[in-house]
Amino acid sequence: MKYMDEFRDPATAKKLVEEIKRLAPIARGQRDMPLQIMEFCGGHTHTLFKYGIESMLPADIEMVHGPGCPVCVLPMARVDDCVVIAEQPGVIFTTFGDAMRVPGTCKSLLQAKADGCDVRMVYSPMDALAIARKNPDRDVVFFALGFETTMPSTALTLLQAHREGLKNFSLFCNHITTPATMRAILTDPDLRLDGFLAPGHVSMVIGAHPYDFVTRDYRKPLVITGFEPLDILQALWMLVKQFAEGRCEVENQYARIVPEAGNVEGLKAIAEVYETREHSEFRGLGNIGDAGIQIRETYAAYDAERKFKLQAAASTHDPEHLKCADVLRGVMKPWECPAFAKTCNPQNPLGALMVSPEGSCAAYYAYGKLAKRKENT
Amino acid sequence: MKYMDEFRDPATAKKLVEEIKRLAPIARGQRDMPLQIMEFCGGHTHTLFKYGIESMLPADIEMVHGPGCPVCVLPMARVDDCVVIAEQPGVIFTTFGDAMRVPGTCKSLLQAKADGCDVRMVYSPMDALAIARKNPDRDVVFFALGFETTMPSTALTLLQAHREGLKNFSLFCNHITTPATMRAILTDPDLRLDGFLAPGHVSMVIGAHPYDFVTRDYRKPLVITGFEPLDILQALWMLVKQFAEGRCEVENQYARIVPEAGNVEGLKAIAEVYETREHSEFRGLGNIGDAGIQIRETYAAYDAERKFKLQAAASTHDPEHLKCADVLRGVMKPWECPAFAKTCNPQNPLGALMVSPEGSCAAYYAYGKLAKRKENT
Amino acid sequence: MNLAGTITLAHGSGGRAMHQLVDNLIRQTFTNPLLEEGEDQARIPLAELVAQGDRLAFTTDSYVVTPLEFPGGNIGTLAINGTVNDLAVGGAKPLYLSCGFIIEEGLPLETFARILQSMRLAADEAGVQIVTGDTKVVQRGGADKLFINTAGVGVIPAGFNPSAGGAQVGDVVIVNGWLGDHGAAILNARGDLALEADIESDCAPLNALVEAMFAVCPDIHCLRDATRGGLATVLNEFAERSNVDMVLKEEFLPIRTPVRGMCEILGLDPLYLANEGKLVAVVPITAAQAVLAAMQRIPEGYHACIIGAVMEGDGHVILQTAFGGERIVDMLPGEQLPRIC
Amino acid sequence: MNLAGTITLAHGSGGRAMHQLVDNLIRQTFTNPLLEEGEDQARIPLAELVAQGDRLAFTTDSYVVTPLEFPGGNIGTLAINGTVNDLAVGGAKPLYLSCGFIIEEGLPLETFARILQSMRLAADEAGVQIVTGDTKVVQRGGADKLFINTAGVGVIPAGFNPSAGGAQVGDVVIVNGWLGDHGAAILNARGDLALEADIESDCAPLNALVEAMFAVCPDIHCLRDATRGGLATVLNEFAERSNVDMVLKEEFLPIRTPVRGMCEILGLDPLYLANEGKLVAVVPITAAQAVLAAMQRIPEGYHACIIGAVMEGDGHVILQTAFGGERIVDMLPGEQLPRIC
Amino acid sequence: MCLGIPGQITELVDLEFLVAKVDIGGVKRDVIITCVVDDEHPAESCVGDWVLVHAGFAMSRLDEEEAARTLALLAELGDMQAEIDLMRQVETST
Amino acid sequence: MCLGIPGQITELVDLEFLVAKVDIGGVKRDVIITCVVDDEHPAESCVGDWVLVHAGFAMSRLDEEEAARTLALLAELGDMQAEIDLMRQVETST
Ligand code: SF4
Ligand code: SF4
Ligand SMILES: [Mg+2]
Ligand SMILES: [Mg+2]
Ligand SMILES: [Mg+2]
Ligand SMILES: [Mg+2]
Ligand SMILES: [Mg+2]
Ligand SMILES: [Mg+2]
Ligand SMILES: [Mg+2]
Ligand SMILES: [Mg+2]
Ligand SMILES: [Mg+2]
Ligand SMILES: [Mg+2]
Repeated sequence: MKYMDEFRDPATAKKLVEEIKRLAPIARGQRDMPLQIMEFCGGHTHTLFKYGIESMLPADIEMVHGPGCPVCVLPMARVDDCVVIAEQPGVIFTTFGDAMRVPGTCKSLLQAKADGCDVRMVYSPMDALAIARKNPDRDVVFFALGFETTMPSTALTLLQAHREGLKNFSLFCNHITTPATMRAILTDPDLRLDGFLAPGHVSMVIGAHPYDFVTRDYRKPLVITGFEPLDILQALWMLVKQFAEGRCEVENQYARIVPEAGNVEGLKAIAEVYETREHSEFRGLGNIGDAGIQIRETYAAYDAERKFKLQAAASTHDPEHLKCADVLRGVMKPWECPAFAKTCNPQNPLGALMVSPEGSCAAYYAYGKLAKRKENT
Repeated sequence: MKYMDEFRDPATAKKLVEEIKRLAPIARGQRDMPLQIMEFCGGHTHTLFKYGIESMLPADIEMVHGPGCPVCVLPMARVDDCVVIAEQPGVIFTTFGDAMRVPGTCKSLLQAKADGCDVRMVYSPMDALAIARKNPDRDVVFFALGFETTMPSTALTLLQAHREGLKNFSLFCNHITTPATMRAILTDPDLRLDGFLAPGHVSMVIGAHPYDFVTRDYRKPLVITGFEPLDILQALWMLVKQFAEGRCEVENQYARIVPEAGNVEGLKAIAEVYETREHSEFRGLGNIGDAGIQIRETYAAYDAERKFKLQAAASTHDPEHLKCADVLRGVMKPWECPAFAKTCNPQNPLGALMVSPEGSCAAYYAYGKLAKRKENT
Repeated sequence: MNLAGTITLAHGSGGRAMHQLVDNLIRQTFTNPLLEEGEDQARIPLAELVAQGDRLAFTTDSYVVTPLEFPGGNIGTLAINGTVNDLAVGGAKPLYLSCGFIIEEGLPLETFARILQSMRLAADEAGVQIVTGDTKVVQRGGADKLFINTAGVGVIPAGFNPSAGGAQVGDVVIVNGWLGDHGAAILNARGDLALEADIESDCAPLNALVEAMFAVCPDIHCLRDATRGGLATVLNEFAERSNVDMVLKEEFLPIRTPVRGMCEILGLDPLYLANEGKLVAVVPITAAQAVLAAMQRIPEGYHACIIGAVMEGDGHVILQTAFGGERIVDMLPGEQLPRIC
Repeated sequence: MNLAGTITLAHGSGGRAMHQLVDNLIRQTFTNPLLEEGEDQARIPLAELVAQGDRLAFTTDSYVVTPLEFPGGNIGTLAINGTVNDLAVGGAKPLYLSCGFIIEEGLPLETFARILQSMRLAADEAGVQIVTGDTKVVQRGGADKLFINTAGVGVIPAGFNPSAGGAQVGDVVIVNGWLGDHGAAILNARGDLALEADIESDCAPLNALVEAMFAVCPDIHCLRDATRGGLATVLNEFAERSNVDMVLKEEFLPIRTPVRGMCEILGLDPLYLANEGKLVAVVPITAAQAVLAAMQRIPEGYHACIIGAVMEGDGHVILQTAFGGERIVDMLPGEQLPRIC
Repeated sequence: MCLGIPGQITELVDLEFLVAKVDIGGVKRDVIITCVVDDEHPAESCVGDWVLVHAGFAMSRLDEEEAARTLALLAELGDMQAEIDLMRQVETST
Repeated sequence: MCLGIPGQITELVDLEFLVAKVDIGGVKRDVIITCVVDDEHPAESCVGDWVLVHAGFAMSRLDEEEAARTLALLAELGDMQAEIDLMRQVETST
């Protein structure tokens, strides 16, 4: 497949890895620990594991898996809210497949569905809108979830519903913004990070400039990166080069997709429909000012939170023994969580990080088997 | 079972038959045809066939099966109306099982159910009311059908709904009254009848006096009769005795159930809720003034006809080759209908008379097999 | 296995959840060496079969009853006994069953486990083993809680050959007891007619009974279990296939009072009510007493009795009423509906 | 039989309507002498079975696919081929099938007839006969249009004994062609993801292929059809049961472009997609080329290829990526869900 | 038409809504007794009474004396018949 | 996060609502192209264009030149690498 297979070429990968290996010691310099590079985005984590990239990297580089997975940072209370909405008579609750398995305090959406709620998976918010058109006597709610990549699609869908005057469609808005989340990570006193791979698809919407504060205020180099394995290797190479050459810049590895200024129409739609929340609690990130997103008053009629009069989600903390928050912030490795691979496993996930294929716990769970096998053989 | 088994005793039956046989020639007198006795009620027809009573009777007596079967006299257009109501979104259409198989112009309620309508069988109109209570967001309609026996139960149910202020319950009223129907039969110039067995359960509601016109105006003796086989034999005996003794009276064989004055509470409920229709078309009976029943204006809110704005049923006549009307009026025998046992049979009934176990066509269809077998052996 | 919670689509996905359900609950409940093999098919030595007869009997039924559990049994006991009985009435010794579950997501695991347990008990009672199976889970609203299919294999001893077409004039018709209990119990258990009656399903395995019957009369002419459609339907099949008349005496028909009561209330005929532990046999009159005596020694045959005889005719079932009349008992066009008129 | 109209509850009542449906449509479509007997069970001479092998294979599956008809097949072809394949992968020659229908009232008779017809064709193609069956009809909303259960019996020739636990280090892993076609075709045909792709189900009988394989290598170690859960699930079973690792080479895995495309769009892994005409064999390396050559002579094996090897280990499936890395291909906890994040 | 079955009231279920339990051959069902209750027969007195049940309503009281009278009459008829038979026999034999 | 796939627009489906058909490895889907249409790229001109598809929306144009440039750079790196390897070999062999 064009524009995918070319970026999965093993020969080129080999060369890139050689280059990284050559530059990494120079880049690392006098640090006593390896260079800590955070791939912010769960999509990158997925690529790392899917292609076994970490095993190719020199010991001078250590990848830190970031919180860029919208279901991973979703507090349990939000899943509970979804279930509450889905349980209303007449509601069709629509969602991306990702959110179906995420555990709430007592059940996931998948379980709510098994218990009789009409929960439907869709590929696009527009498909949820089509369901609303086809079921005028039902209340169709779409679980709007995701970083800036997804925000234009939900905003445009809401605007379309508004144009058509649909009264039975609303969004349960749980979007979250990337730069604010990054800032929260950077201000965390526990964290030690040397640089970032920035999410390519968020960036195609917001452009490159929103990351300027990372290099300017926190002196961490950052490369906007695509999702094919060569994209990641090239971005890592660009990053080690920055270290080696003493630069600290926002660079764009993913220029074929990410325009400097982002996407004008997408940003317009976001600005029209959404505004930041004053308080918003995310798992592992606590209350991040400016990161949470809500629907503007103008479009209150399409806001499931208002329509179903949800209580402002009480700040529910995870039980003490579940360390999802620490893993998300990158201050703990999955296997350091006492639940890891014991009470928490992919068949029976206690935290979202064990659910999603992008969740680091799920990834390490599978990876751990491989590592163990390698030890044995 | 008490009050049933005693009235099924074969030894007593034998004696009664002897008595009837003894009296029948005297009763018949100079008539060139056998005595034609109409059992008005389908329930009696059922008993006749179930116990093989006709085969016990002397040739002097011929039973004529009357129209006293509410589904048999139901015009196809009324079944179509049922289907129209059942097809409304949100409707739960409730009915006695009897009406489920009756063919409409294009489908029966059973087929409407198979096609996705929510049609439910109930044992009592009160059970339909319970469904309405349990489903406040659905519109529950009960198909009120039957002669005076059933009218108090539907009227009392409506009054109960009214007391509870239920907004989602209504009756589709297709009741019909017995005396008016009998009068229509008696005025038919084609018909030759000598006497009547009158329906015991209608009579327990209306009492004995509404039949006075039959003896007074038409000089036809009449015996109110129960539904066990001995009841029927005794009533026939009473009837032949009237002929033999030259009497013409309304007699009550079923005194254990039928009070002279009928049922006061039942008649009160009927009078409160129902009134006669000006025009009402019944199959085989044409437009009988006073026989059709509708819900009074006071209870319009519980009238499905008004609620679903049904057109006054167009006077739909059966196709020419279906002789249900003639069979119902007693001027044609089932086997004289050209459809009988050919295109019209119990698996694929074209007329209601082939549907119900009380329908004379269905009964003769089964009986015919027996008769044929007797000829052969 | 932890039985809290419900069946979800994951249990039918083919993945880990399904393997756990199958291995830790289903296989563990039904456990036997053939099933333990865990292959896509059970493998049964043919030598073992040949030792027991000369023909393999093979049958299947799906079970879709509502409610799943009712007085006298549940969908699981039906699924075992029904297929055991369809083998037995062919003269076969029932041996091995397959079992296919179709589960609606949301079924409590605990309910499922309870039904599995009673299947195991029913299988043990009938002396059969469940040796292969399948589990599917469908969306909410895609099925009515639980459907079970069982197929069964057994071996028919040489010389046994009951057949719906085998009735001969002069034969007698025997049933093994009360008619209509299952149908009435289900109507009652469903609750939508708001009746209360002390009626239990007659669900039972008939293979021991059939074995006893063949032991005294290898020449049973017709043999069927009277399930859907009741006694009337089976006898119509016999009559039509044998081209004879089956003449029943009403006063010989064993029907319990509450079953009669329910029929009178609802305008139903008990001859068409379903049974799940009743068989109808047509046997030569010379063997009738021996067969009856053999039956009456087995619990499932305690109430066995003669209900009629085979007469010359062209394929009808005739009921001689206690009242002295006669009527045809035809096959019904469709389901019996409760009526009020 | 007149095919206007729909299935109603009467067709499952046990009465005349059901007998007509069974006799005039189902039995007529499947017609064969054993079925014509019309008894409650088929009766198969054991002598005929013993002549073909030493073990009876017995299996069952229920089929619940939505939509009922899809490019490349329908629920009926699945029901025949699926059970034929479950017999074949045990080394058996598939012979006789049972067939249980559970029908939601309202199914067009014409749809049902069309599905029956394709079952007949599939049975003929696979050389099996449907010899016993059952039909149930449930209320609207009580099932999703039509479910079919088939059980099957066949005979395993002496010496054939493939088993999930039989893989040995050094063996090679073979599949007979493109992976994931069925799963992708169904996702596509369902239409709720509004995708359009030219993908057909691979639904096919594998018994001829399996016969050809055993002919050149009676010692096939493991053999399974890769249905629900896909290739990954079967290999995990092999690995766990044999306590070895299955190591796959990503670039050897045959996956069609549109299947890949659909997987990329929806975030799915084709290794977990269902197949309905694919088998996975583990064979001694010495026999690999002969098996492959034999397979490639049969249409269902034209695209057969080696995809990996068995290595020492403790029960894992490992994928060597084309990119040069390695990853574990675990059994999934539940169903794969399309994802967007 | 109008299937109606005799049953015996065994229990009062709801005095306000006039619901009573009726036993019909061992099968029980709640029925509305409005039509069989009057000043002469208050609801409280109904247990043990026989009624004719139709569509979930007790539609009439079963008059047990009338029932006995009918049965007696039929029995008498039997005796009468027996007499006639006897007479005939006597006639024939003479 | 944010699964996005390159696809090529093959057809305009609805100019008013800006719906176009996209081909992704032979799989087609209607997507909303609002975000990739502007004065420079009117909807009418989009057929043949490559876009990045996410959740049923074309979210960005794929800049084919940039893609070529990146691939060229990587290839060059390969050559460079080959050069380095060669140099090392030469060094070792000498
Ligand atoms: S192992 Fe489970 S509980 Fe622990 S951090 Fe990971 S997801 Fe959270
Ligand atoms: S045979 Fe059919 S069409 Fe003719 S009168 Fe009877 S019910 Fe009507
Ligand atoms: Mg069967
Ligand atoms: Mg059976
Ligand atoms: Mg299976
Ligand atoms: Mg259900
Ligand atoms: Mg049977
Ligand atoms: Mg199987
Ligand atoms: Mg299978
Ligand atoms: Mg069956
Ligand atoms: Mg459905
Ligand atoms: Mg298989």
